[in-house]
Amino acid sequence: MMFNVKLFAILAEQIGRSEVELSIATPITAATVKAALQAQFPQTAAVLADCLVAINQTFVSEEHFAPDEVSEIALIPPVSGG
Amino acid sequence: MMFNVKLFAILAEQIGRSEVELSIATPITAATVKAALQAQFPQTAAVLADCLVAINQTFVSEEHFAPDEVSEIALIPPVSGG
Amino acid sequence: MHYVAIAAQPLDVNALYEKLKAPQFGGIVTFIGTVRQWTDDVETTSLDYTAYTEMAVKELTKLAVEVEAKGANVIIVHRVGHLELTDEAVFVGVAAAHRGEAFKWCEYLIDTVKKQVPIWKKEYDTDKIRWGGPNDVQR
Amino acid sequence: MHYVAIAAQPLDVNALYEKLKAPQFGGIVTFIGTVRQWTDDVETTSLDYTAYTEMAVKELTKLAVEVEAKGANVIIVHRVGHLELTDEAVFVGVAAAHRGEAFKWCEYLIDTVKKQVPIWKKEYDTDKIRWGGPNDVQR
Repeated sequence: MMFNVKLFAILAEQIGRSEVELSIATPITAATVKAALQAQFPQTAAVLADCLVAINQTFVSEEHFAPDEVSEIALIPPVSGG
Repeated sequence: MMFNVKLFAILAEQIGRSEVELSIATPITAATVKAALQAQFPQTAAVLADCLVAINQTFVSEEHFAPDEVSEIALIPPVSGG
Repeated sequence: MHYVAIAAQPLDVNALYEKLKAPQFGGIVTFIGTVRQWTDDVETTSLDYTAYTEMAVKELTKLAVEVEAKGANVIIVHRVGHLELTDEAVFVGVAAAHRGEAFKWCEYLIDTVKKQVPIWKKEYDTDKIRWGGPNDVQR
Repeated sequence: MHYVAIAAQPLDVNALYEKLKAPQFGGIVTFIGTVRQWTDDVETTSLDYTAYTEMAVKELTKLAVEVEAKGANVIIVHRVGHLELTDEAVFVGVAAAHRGEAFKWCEYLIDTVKKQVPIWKKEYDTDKIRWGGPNDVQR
Protein backbone atom coordinates (compact mmCIF):
# COMPACT_ATOMS: atom_id res chain seq x y z
CA MET A 1 0.00 0.00 0.00
CA MET A 2 1.09 3.60 -0.57
CA PHE A 3 1.92 5.83 2.41
CA ASN A 4 3.46 9.25 2.85
CA VAL A 5 6.62 9.08 4.93
CA LYS A 6 8.22 12.14 6.56
CA LEU A 7 11.98 12.57 6.23
CA PHE A 8 14.27 14.77 8.34
CA ALA A 9 17.78 16.10 8.56
CA ILE A 10 20.44 14.16 6.63
CA LEU A 11 17.85 11.81 5.16
CA ALA A 12 15.75 14.67 3.77
CA GLU A 13 18.91 16.21 2.41
CA GLN A 14 20.03 13.01 0.68
CA ILE A 15 16.70 12.57 -1.07
CA GLY A 16 16.05 16.28 -1.56
CA ARG A 17 12.54 16.10 -0.13
CA SER A 18 10.93 16.22 3.32
CA GLU A 19 8.23 13.70 2.44
CA VAL A 20 8.06 10.75 0.02
CA GLU A 21 5.28 8.40 -1.03
CA LEU A 22 6.36 4.79 -0.58
CA SER A 23 4.88 1.39 -1.22
CA ILE A 24 5.08 -0.32 2.19
CA ALA A 25 4.35 -3.97 2.91
CA THR A 26 1.64 -4.60 5.53
CA PRO A 27 1.31 -5.09 8.43
CA ILE A 28 3.48 -2.03 8.90
CA THR A 29 6.54 -2.28 11.14
CA ALA A 30 9.75 -0.33 11.51
CA ALA A 31 11.38 -2.92 9.26
CA THR A 32 8.84 -2.67 6.43
CA VAL A 33 9.09 1.13 6.43
CA LYS A 34 12.88 1.06 6.23
CA ALA A 35 12.82 -1.63 3.53
CA ALA A 36 10.42 0.47 1.47
CA LEU A 37 12.67 3.55 1.53
CA GLN A 38 15.75 1.52 0.74
CA ALA A 39 14.04 -0.18 -2.22
CA GLN A 40 13.19 3.17 -3.77
CA PHE A 41 16.32 5.12 -2.65
CA PRO A 42 19.21 2.64 -2.30
CA GLN A 43 21.67 5.51 -1.69
CA THR A 44 20.13 5.95 1.80
CA ALA A 45 21.18 2.50 3.03
CA ALA A 46 24.05 3.65 5.26
CA VAL A 47 22.04 6.41 6.93
CA LEU A 48 18.93 4.26 7.17
CA ALA A 49 20.79 1.67 9.22
CA ASP A 50 20.98 4.19 12.08
CA CYS A 51 17.45 5.56 11.70
CA LEU A 52 14.48 4.92 13.95
CA VAL A 53 10.87 4.81 12.80
CA ALA A 54 8.03 6.79 14.35
CA ILE A 55 4.43 5.83 13.70
CA ASN A 56 1.79 8.28 14.86
CA GLN A 57 4.61 10.30 16.45
CA THR A 58 5.80 7.45 18.67
CA PHE A 59 9.00 5.44 18.25
CA VAL A 60 8.24 1.87 17.21
CA SER A 61 10.38 -1.24 16.81
CA GLU A 62 8.70 -4.66 16.79
CA GLU A 63 5.08 -3.44 16.87
CA HIS A 64 2.78 -4.33 13.95
CA PHE A 65 0.23 -1.84 12.60
CA ALA A 66 -2.72 -2.39 10.32
CA PRO A 67 -3.00 0.26 7.60
CA ASP A 68 -6.00 1.97 9.20
CA GLU A 69 -4.08 2.36 12.49
CA VAL A 70 -1.44 4.49 10.80
CA SER A 71 -1.96 8.20 10.39
CA GLU A 72 1.65 9.39 10.25
CA ILE A 73 4.97 7.69 9.47
CA ALA A 74 8.39 9.28 9.93
CA LEU A 75 12.00 8.17 9.56
CA ILE A 76 14.14 9.57 12.38
CA PRO A 77 17.89 9.91 11.80
CA PRO A 78 20.11 9.91 14.92
CA VAL A 79 18.96 12.91 16.95
CA SER A 80 21.40 15.65 17.92
CA GLY A 81 19.48 18.27 19.86
CA GLY A 82 20.89 20.12 22.84
CA MET B 1 46.66 40.54 75.95
CA MET B 2 43.60 42.48 74.82
CA PHE B 3 42.16 41.88 71.34
CA ASN B 4 39.02 42.91 69.52
CA VAL B 5 36.98 39.88 68.45
CA LYS B 6 34.21 40.05 65.83
CA LEU B 7 30.92 38.30 66.59
CA PHE B 8 28.21 37.26 64.12
CA ALA B 9 24.69 35.93 63.91
CA ILE B 10 23.37 34.14 67.00
CA LEU B 11 26.53 34.92 68.97
CA ALA B 12 26.28 38.65 68.27
CA GLU B 13 22.62 38.49 69.21
CA GLN B 14 23.32 36.69 72.51
CA ILE B 15 25.89 39.27 73.58
CA GLY B 16 24.15 42.21 71.98
CA ARG B 17 27.29 43.43 70.23
CA SER B 18 29.11 42.69 66.98
CA GLU B 19 32.56 43.13 68.50
CA VAL B 20 34.00 42.62 71.98
CA GLU B 21 37.37 43.29 73.54
CA LEU B 22 38.72 40.16 75.22
CA SER B 23 41.79 39.22 77.19
CA ILE B 24 43.23 36.27 75.25
CA ALA B 25 46.10 34.03 76.37
CA THR B 26 49.03 33.89 73.96
CA PRO B 27 50.12 32.26 71.72
CA ILE B 28 46.68 32.70 70.17
CA THR B 29 44.81 29.60 69.00
CA ALA B 30 41.19 28.76 68.30
CA ALA B 31 41.01 27.33 71.81
CA THR B 32 42.37 30.42 73.59
CA VAL B 33 39.93 32.66 71.69
CA LYS B 34 36.96 30.52 72.63
CA ALA B 35 38.09 30.24 76.23
CA ALA B 36 38.40 34.01 76.45
CA LEU B 37 34.84 34.61 75.25
CA GLN B 38 33.44 31.95 77.52
CA ALA B 39 35.26 33.39 80.55
CA GLN B 40 33.70 36.79 79.99
CA PHE B 41 30.27 35.63 78.65
CA PRO B 42 29.52 32.21 80.17
CA GLN B 43 26.01 32.26 78.65
CA THR B 44 27.58 31.64 75.21
CA ALA B 45 28.99 28.21 76.13
CA ALA B 46 26.45 26.13 74.20
CA VAL B 47 26.71 28.18 71.00
CA LEU B 48 30.47 28.52 71.35
CA ALA B 49 30.89 24.75 71.28
CA ASP B 50 29.78 24.77 67.63
CA CYS B 51 31.71 27.89 66.61
CA LEU B 52 34.83 28.06 64.47
CA VAL B 53 37.53 30.68 64.83
CA ALA B 54 38.90 32.79 61.98
CA ILE B 55 42.19 34.63 62.36
CA ASN B 56 43.03 37.11 59.63
CA GLN B 57 39.91 35.92 57.79
CA THR B 58 41.03 32.29 57.60
CA PHE B 59 39.62 29.39 59.59
CA VAL B 60 42.13 28.10 62.14
CA SER B 61 42.19 25.10 64.44
CA GLU B 62 45.51 23.93 65.89
CA GLU B 63 47.68 26.75 64.53
CA HIS B 64 49.49 29.05 66.99
CA PHE B 65 49.80 32.80 66.37
CA ALA B 66 52.06 35.34 68.02
CA PRO B 67 50.23 38.59 68.89
CA ASP B 68 51.89 40.56 66.12
CA GLU B 69 50.73 38.02 63.51
CA VAL B 70 47.09 38.68 64.35
CA SER B 71 45.25 41.55 62.70
CA GLU B 72 41.68 40.25 62.90
CA ILE B 73 39.92 37.64 65.05
CA ALA B 74 36.35 36.42 64.49
CA LEU B 75 34.08 33.80 66.04
CA ILE B 76 32.07 31.99 63.37
CA PRO B 77 28.80 30.31 64.37
CA PRO B 78 27.61 27.41 62.16
CA VAL B 79 27.13 28.93 58.71
CA SER B 80 23.78 28.76 56.96
CA GLY B 81 24.13 30.51 53.64
CA GLY B 82 22.50 29.36 50.44
CA MET C 1 3.14 23.71 35.78
CA HIS C 2 5.41 22.65 32.95
CA TYR C 3 6.13 24.63 29.84
CA VAL C 4 7.77 23.03 26.80
CA ALA C 5 8.31 24.39 23.31
CA ILE C 6 10.24 24.26 20.07
CA ALA C 7 11.08 27.90 19.43
CA ALA C 8 11.96 29.58 16.15
CA GLN C 9 12.99 32.78 17.93
CA PRO C 10 15.91 33.42 20.34
CA LEU C 11 15.29 32.07 23.85
CA ASP C 12 14.35 34.64 26.48
CA VAL C 13 16.31 33.02 29.30
CA ASN C 14 15.12 35.41 31.95
CA ALA C 15 11.44 34.99 31.11
CA LEU C 16 11.86 31.20 31.19
CA TYR C 17 13.66 31.36 34.54
CA GLU C 18 10.91 33.55 36.04
CA LYS C 19 8.29 30.91 35.15
CA LEU C 20 10.08 28.39 37.41
CA LYS C 21 9.85 30.34 40.66
CA ALA C 22 7.26 29.31 43.25
CA PRO C 23 7.05 29.54 47.06
CA GLN C 24 7.10 25.75 47.51
CA PHE C 25 10.44 25.41 45.70
CA GLY C 26 13.78 26.50 47.15
CA GLY C 27 16.20 25.19 44.54
CA ILE C 28 16.20 26.10 40.86
CA VAL C 29 18.71 24.50 38.50
CA THR C 30 18.92 25.51 34.87
CA PHE C 31 20.95 24.07 32.03
CA ILE C 32 21.53 26.24 28.99
CA GLY C 33 23.28 24.83 25.97
CA THR C 34 25.02 27.45 23.84
CA VAL C 35 26.81 27.21 20.50
CA ARG C 36 30.45 26.39 21.21
CA GLN C 37 33.30 27.43 18.93
CA TRP C 38 35.71 24.53 19.39
CA THR C 39 35.23 20.77 19.71
CA ASP C 40 38.74 19.46 20.04
CA ASP C 41 40.36 20.80 16.84
CA VAL C 42 37.13 21.36 14.90
CA GLU C 43 36.00 24.99 14.74
CA THR C 44 32.30 25.69 14.44
CA THR C 45 31.03 28.91 12.92
CA SER C 46 27.25 28.40 13.14
CA LEU C 47 24.50 25.79 13.39
CA ASP C 48 21.09 25.03 11.98
CA TYR C 49 18.63 23.14 14.17
CA THR C 50 15.58 21.44 12.72
CA ALA C 51 12.92 19.39 14.48
CA TYR C 52 10.02 17.06 13.90
CA THR C 53 8.16 19.69 15.82
CA GLU C 54 4.89 18.02 16.73
CA MET C 55 6.56 14.81 17.89
CA ALA C 56 9.33 16.71 19.69
CA VAL C 57 6.75 18.65 21.70
CA LYS C 58 5.04 15.39 22.62
CA GLU C 59 8.34 13.87 23.78
CA LEU C 60 9.25 16.99 25.76
CA THR C 61 5.82 17.02 27.37
CA LYS C 62 6.16 13.38 28.43
CA LEU C 63 9.53 14.14 30.04
CA ALA C 64 8.26 17.25 31.80
CA VAL C 65 5.17 15.50 33.14
CA GLU C 66 7.30 12.59 34.39
CA VAL C 67 9.58 14.90 36.41
CA GLU C 68 6.82 17.22 37.61
CA ALA C 69 5.04 14.18 39.07
CA LYS C 70 7.97 13.86 41.51
CA GLY C 71 7.33 17.41 42.73
CA ALA C 72 8.87 20.12 40.56
CA ASN C 73 8.30 22.80 37.98
CA VAL C 74 9.88 21.95 34.62
CA ILE C 75 10.64 24.07 31.58
CA ILE C 76 12.23 22.75 28.39
CA VAL C 77 12.57 24.91 25.29
CA HIS C 78 14.68 24.01 22.27
CA ARG C 79 15.57 26.47 19.56
CA VAL C 80 15.29 25.73 15.84
CA GLY C 81 16.68 27.78 12.95
CA HIS C 82 20.07 29.36 12.41
CA LEU C 83 22.29 29.95 15.48
CA GLU C 84 25.56 31.79 15.83
CA LEU C 85 28.30 31.26 18.45
CA THR C 86 27.06 31.68 22.05
CA ASP C 87 23.39 31.65 20.98
CA GLU C 88 21.19 29.55 23.26
CA ALA C 89 20.18 26.20 21.72
CA VAL C 90 18.28 24.76 24.67
CA PHE C 91 16.98 25.79 28.09
CA VAL C 92 16.14 23.14 30.69
CA GLY C 93 14.98 24.39 34.07
CA VAL C 94 13.84 22.51 37.18
CA ALA C 95 12.52 24.07 40.38
CA ALA C 96 12.26 21.65 43.29
CA ALA C 97 11.97 21.79 47.05
CA HIS C 98 15.64 20.90 47.57
CA ARG C 99 18.69 21.39 45.44
CA GLY C 100 19.86 17.78 45.14
CA GLU C 101 16.66 16.84 43.32
CA ALA C 102 16.81 19.92 41.10
CA PHE C 103 20.36 19.06 39.97
CA LYS C 104 19.56 15.40 39.40
CA TRP C 105 16.34 15.98 37.49
CA CYS C 106 17.75 18.79 35.34
CA GLU C 107 20.69 16.64 34.27
CA TYR C 108 18.36 13.70 33.58
CA LEU C 109 16.18 15.89 31.39
CA ILE C 110 18.96 17.29 29.20
CA ASP C 111 20.59 13.84 28.90
CA THR C 112 17.26 12.40 27.76
CA VAL C 113 16.44 15.28 25.42
CA LYS C 114 19.75 14.69 23.67
CA LYS C 115 19.04 10.98 23.32
CA GLN C 116 15.43 10.74 22.23
CA VAL C 117 13.82 13.99 21.13
CA PRO C 118 13.65 14.38 17.33
CA ILE C 119 15.80 17.48 16.87
CA TRP C 120 18.81 17.68 14.55
CA LYS C 121 21.89 19.83 14.38
CA LYS C 122 23.60 20.75 11.13
CA GLU C 123 26.95 22.15 12.08
CA TYR C 124 28.90 24.55 9.87
CA ASP C 125 32.54 23.91 10.73
CA THR C 126 35.48 25.63 9.09
CA ASP C 127 36.58 22.40 7.36
CA LYS C 128 33.14 21.04 6.36
CA ILE C 129 29.48 20.70 7.24
CA ARG C 130 28.57 18.01 9.79
CA TRP C 131 25.18 16.59 10.67
CA GLY C 132 25.24 16.05 14.44
CA GLY C 133 28.69 17.51 15.00
CA PRO C 134 32.15 15.95 15.11
CA ASN C 135 31.50 13.74 18.09
CA ASP C 136 27.89 12.91 18.21
CA VAL C 137 28.15 11.30 21.60
CA GLN C 138 27.01 12.72 24.92
CA ARG C 139 28.93 15.95 25.20
CA MET D 1 36.76 35.35 34.45
CA HIS D 2 35.08 34.80 37.79
CA TYR D 3 32.78 37.22 39.53
CA VAL D 4 31.87 36.80 43.20
CA ALA D 5 30.00 39.13 45.53
CA ILE D 6 27.97 39.59 48.68
CA ALA D 7 25.04 41.71 47.51
CA ALA D 8 22.78 43.94 49.57
CA GLN D 9 20.42 44.44 46.62
CA PRO D 10 18.18 41.91 44.81
CA LEU D 11 20.10 39.63 42.45
CA ASP D 12 19.83 40.45 38.75
CA VAL D 13 19.73 36.84 37.57
CA ASN D 14 19.76 37.69 33.90
CA ALA D 15 22.76 40.00 34.13
CA LEU D 16 24.66 37.32 36.09
CA TYR D 17 23.75 34.67 33.54
CA GLU D 18 24.92 36.88 30.66
CA LYS D 19 28.37 37.20 32.26
CA LEU D 20 28.84 33.41 32.00
CA LYS D 21 28.49 33.11 28.23
CA ALA D 22 31.62 32.65 26.11
CA PRO D 23 32.35 30.97 22.75
CA GLN D 24 34.61 28.33 24.32
CA PHE D 25 31.82 27.08 26.63
CA GLY D 26 28.81 25.08 25.45
CA GLY D 27 27.19 24.18 28.78
CA ILE D 28 25.98 26.62 31.39
CA VAL D 29 24.49 25.36 34.67
CA THR D 30 23.07 27.74 37.24
CA PHE D 31 21.78 27.10 40.71
CA ILE D 32 19.51 29.69 42.26
CA GLY D 33 18.39 29.32 45.84
CA THR D 34 15.11 31.03 46.61
CA VAL D 35 13.22 31.55 49.87
CA ARG D 36 10.95 28.55 50.33
CA GLN D 37 7.68 28.72 52.25
CA TRP D 38 7.55 25.25 53.80
CA THR D 39 10.18 23.01 55.36
CA ASP D 40 8.22 19.96 56.42
CA ASP D 41 5.59 21.51 58.71
CA VAL D 42 7.46 24.73 59.44
CA GLU D 43 6.19 27.75 57.53
CA THR D 44 8.67 30.50 56.73
CA THR D 45 7.51 34.05 56.13
CA SER D 46 10.84 35.81 55.50
CA LEU D 47 14.59 35.64 56.13
CA ASP D 48 17.47 37.87 57.07
CA TYR D 49 20.92 36.99 55.75
CA THR D 50 24.06 38.45 57.29
CA ALA D 51 27.68 37.81 56.36
CA TYR D 52 31.23 38.33 57.50
CA THR D 53 31.50 40.09 54.19
CA GLU D 54 35.22 40.48 53.68
CA MET D 55 36.00 36.89 54.67
CA ALA D 56 33.02 35.56 52.69
CA VAL D 57 34.29 37.26 49.53
CA LYS D 58 37.73 35.73 50.11
CA GLU D 59 36.21 32.25 50.53
CA LEU D 60 34.03 32.66 47.44
CA THR D 61 37.02 33.87 45.44
CA LYS D 62 39.07 30.83 46.47
CA LEU D 63 36.26 28.52 45.36
CA ALA D 64 35.77 30.32 42.06
CA VAL D 65 39.47 30.33 41.26
CA GLU D 66 39.72 26.62 42.09
CA VAL D 67 36.94 25.71 39.65
CA GLU D 68 37.99 28.16 36.94
CA ALA D 69 41.44 26.54 36.95
CA LYS D 70 39.76 23.39 35.58
CA GLY D 71 38.42 25.39 32.63
CA ALA D 72 35.22 27.29 33.36
CA ASN D 73 33.63 30.64 34.05
CA VAL D 74 32.25 30.90 37.59
CA ILE D 75 29.86 33.35 39.20
CA ILE D 76 28.79 33.21 42.84
CA VAL D 77 26.69 35.96 44.40
CA HIS D 78 25.00 35.70 47.79
CA ARG D 79 22.36 38.12 48.96
CA VAL D 80 22.34 39.73 52.41
CA GLY D 81 19.52 41.69 54.04
CA HIS D 82 15.83 40.98 54.31
CA LEU D 83 14.28 38.49 51.84
CA GLU D 84 10.67 37.57 51.20
CA LEU D 85 9.29 34.29 49.79
CA THR D 86 10.70 33.42 46.32
CA ASP D 87 13.41 36.09 46.56
CA GLU D 88 16.79 34.90 45.31
CA ALA D 89 19.27 34.15 48.13
CA VAL D 90 22.15 32.84 46.04
CA PHE D 91 23.20 32.51 42.41
CA VAL D 92 25.90 30.01 41.43
CA GLY D 93 26.71 29.73 37.74
CA VAL D 94 29.27 27.63 35.88
CA ALA D 95 30.00 27.74 32.16
CA ALA D 96 32.14 24.87 30.90
CA ALA D 97 32.97 23.21 27.61
CA HIS D 98 30.68 20.24 28.31
CA ARG D 99 27.58 19.87 30.41
CA GLY D 100 28.73 17.06 32.72
CA GLU D 101 31.47 19.26 34.14
CA ALA D 102 29.15 22.25 34.45
CA PHE D 103 26.64 20.22 36.50
CA LYS D 104 29.31 18.67 38.71
CA TRP D 105 31.15 21.91 39.42
CA CYS D 106 28.00 23.95 40.03
CA GLU D 107 26.75 21.42 42.58
CA TYR D 108 30.18 21.27 44.23
CA LEU D 109 30.22 25.06 44.55
CA ILE D 110 26.81 25.43 46.19
CA ASP D 111 27.48 22.46 48.50
CA THR D 112 30.74 24.08 49.59
CA VAL D 113 29.27 27.57 49.92
CA LYS D 114 26.69 26.16 52.30
CA LYS D 115 29.36 24.41 54.36
CA GLN D 116 32.15 26.93 54.72
CA VAL D 117 31.33 30.48 53.69
CA PRO D 118 30.54 32.77 56.66
CA ILE D 119 26.94 33.70 55.86
CA TRP D 120 24.05 33.26 58.25
CA LYS D 121 20.31 32.89 57.87
CA LYS D 122 17.84 34.15 60.45
CA GLU D 123 14.52 32.60 59.54
CA TYR D 124 11.18 34.09 60.53
CA ASP D 125 8.83 31.14 60.81
CA THR D 126 5.20 31.33 61.85
CA ASP D 127 5.93 29.55 65.14
CA LYS D 128 9.25 31.20 66.04
CA ILE D 129 12.50 32.68 64.82
CA ARG D 130 15.26 30.23 63.88
CA TRP D 131 18.93 30.84 63.25
CA GLY D 132 19.88 28.55 60.35
CA GLY D 133 16.39 27.19 59.78
CA PRO D 134 14.58 24.13 61.13
CA ASN D 135 16.95 21.60 59.65
CA ASP D 136 20.30 23.11 59.35
CA VAL D 137 21.66 20.23 57.37
CA GLN D 138 22.33 20.15 53.66
CA ARG D 139 18.96 20.97 52.15
